[in-house]
Amino acid sequence: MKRLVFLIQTPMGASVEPQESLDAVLAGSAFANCALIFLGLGVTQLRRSERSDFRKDFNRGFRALSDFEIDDIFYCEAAARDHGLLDHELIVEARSLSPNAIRQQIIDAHAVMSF
Amino acid sequence: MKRLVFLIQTPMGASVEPQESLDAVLAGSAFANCALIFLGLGVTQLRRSERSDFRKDFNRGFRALSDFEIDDIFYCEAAARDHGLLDHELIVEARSLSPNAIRQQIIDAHAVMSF
Amino acid sequence: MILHQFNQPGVLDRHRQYLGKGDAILLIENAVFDHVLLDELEVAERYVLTTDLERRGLMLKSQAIQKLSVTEWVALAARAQQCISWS
Amino acid sequence: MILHQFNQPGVLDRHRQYLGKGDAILLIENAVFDHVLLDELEVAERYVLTTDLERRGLMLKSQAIQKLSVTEWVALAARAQQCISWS
Amino acid sequence: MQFSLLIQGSPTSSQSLYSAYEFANAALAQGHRIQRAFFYQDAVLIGNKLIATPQDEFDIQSAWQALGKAHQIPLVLCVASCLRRGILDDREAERFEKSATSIAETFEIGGLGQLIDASLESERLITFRP
Amino acid sequence: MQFSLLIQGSPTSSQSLYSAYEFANAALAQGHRIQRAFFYQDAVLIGNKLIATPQDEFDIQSAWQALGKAHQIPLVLCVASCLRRGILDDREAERFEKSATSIAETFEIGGLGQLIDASLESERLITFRP
Repeated sequence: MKRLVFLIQTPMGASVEPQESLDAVLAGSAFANCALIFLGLGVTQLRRSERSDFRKDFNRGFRALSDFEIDDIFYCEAAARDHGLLDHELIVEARSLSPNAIRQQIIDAHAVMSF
Repeated sequence: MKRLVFLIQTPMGASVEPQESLDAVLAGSAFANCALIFLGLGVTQLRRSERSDFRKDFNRGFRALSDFEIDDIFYCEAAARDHGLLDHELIVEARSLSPNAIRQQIIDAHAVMSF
Repeated sequence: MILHQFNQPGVLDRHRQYLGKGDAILLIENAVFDHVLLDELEVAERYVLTTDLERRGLMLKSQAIQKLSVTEWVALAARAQQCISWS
Repeated sequence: MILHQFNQPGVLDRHRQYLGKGDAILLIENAVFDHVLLDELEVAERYVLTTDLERRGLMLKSQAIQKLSVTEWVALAARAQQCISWS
Repeated sequence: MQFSLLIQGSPTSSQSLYSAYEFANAALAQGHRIQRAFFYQDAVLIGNKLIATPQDEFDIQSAWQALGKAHQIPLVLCVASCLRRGILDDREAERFEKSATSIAETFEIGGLGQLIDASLESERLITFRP
Repeated sequence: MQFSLLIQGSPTSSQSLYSAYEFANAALAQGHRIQRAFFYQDAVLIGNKLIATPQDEFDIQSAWQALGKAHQIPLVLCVASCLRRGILDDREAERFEKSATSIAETFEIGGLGQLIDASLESERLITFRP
């Protein structure tokens, strides 16, 4: 199976983009080996929140990832540090990657989509 | 006549927002004493450009300001410095204001609209 | 008093020069990601919208910053001489 | 070679850590306002889209940065192993 | 106190329609008045009757319609912004020879004069940026 | 070479539809192929037939339609994005009991599978961010 990498850069909260990017990843999982990488402001999507009144409940959205057998969920360690994201706050099991390792993920992919 | 201040913060180029903010100012001039203040990335709207293929021709848009007798066109001196905007590049006659003077314009206005 | 509202991250710094003594700053929407940057802006009252913090799973760290309900936001806007939205 | 495209101002700094030696950076749309920031990114080939510079009335100051036509952009994208859009 | 709202952001890519909705609700609950909500730029997209919000999501369009009806708040979509974005009432559809209308009930199409009037006649104008 | 385009930004608040259009034109002029243009998120707003672009402005919708026709490029609007934003074809209008359709000719509505297929089957995928 070809490898698709999804780079997630949009912050959690204001727009429907986080949800629409997740939809794209789920669609990808049927045809490809998919990896999700959260970086920049995108790491804020990984922080669990108790209030999801306006946008769709993200706890549920992220749970779907494992239902679709998407296990390669990564985040940029530098971006997580910048945004004070702590391990115990994570909404889903995700592994931290160095910027270099992220670069390697990009190189090894068949295609990369940015959100 | 009441005083309306329009704060213009949107950069020139990508969106129709510069044009739509100009339309609001022109509409305001019929009912109020209007001032335009360009600041932040908004000062980039004041730079004359020779290429206006996608968005409406801004040279024309700005000429309309004097037709509507809007003379209070200001820009933030600090923002102009940040963006390397030089006097001879200005698309329209505009006066520079210090951040303090801009604050005073805001205080003296009946209402302030941001774009 | 001017109420300065911010709704985008990364723009607080660009507009801090327009703040005056006794003004109020309110962070809403994605600007709440910048709440830690409020610490140094001692010239103004500093507020963050509670609901928007909660939506993003964030908690305030500094004692100097106050959380604001939407009801309190309305009261603050009514008390302000002018409400400005920066972005 | 990875082609890193930027279309927003103010984000170059956030993503520079993903640049590798021999990569290319291209500024388009409102990212062209940041063209002066390219000077220090010597690790990569540095390009700015000419049409987007012209639309904003900008001129390049540095010799180290190259202007690119849309045709050349296509060629650069074809030459790249991967094209990434950052924002 | 009399407020007016200037709302500029898109329903999908910004939070501005949600923030303004919360603000309006809280203001009304405290006995303030909302003189007018003026939807400008991408915010006019809220007035498209063809939107089909997924059932498990908050329906911001219906929320605004209910608020407007309950408190007689004029919900004004800027006509120029609407034309650019394909939000048409009968009159505009006819004028531009378009085959359908798309404006949702409770919203009305109006000119920029209504924004200027709101800014001049109300005590506070709150801008909700994209 | 075979390119596919993923376009995400709104026609009014971003330049992405314009940049992608220029890119596609230049690629075709050099003998490359555009396998598919996939419009996602706010970019689907380009497919609203009710848009009335002011006469003195570049009509980006017509430009895309002409390009799609001339080079047989599928212009695919994501169905989920369309529903949220009120871009409907006959089938969706009927399914959601809406009174009108709004999709402009030359555009077609399709699923996310078409984006995934484009990314897997073309040699370069170029993303045009909002």
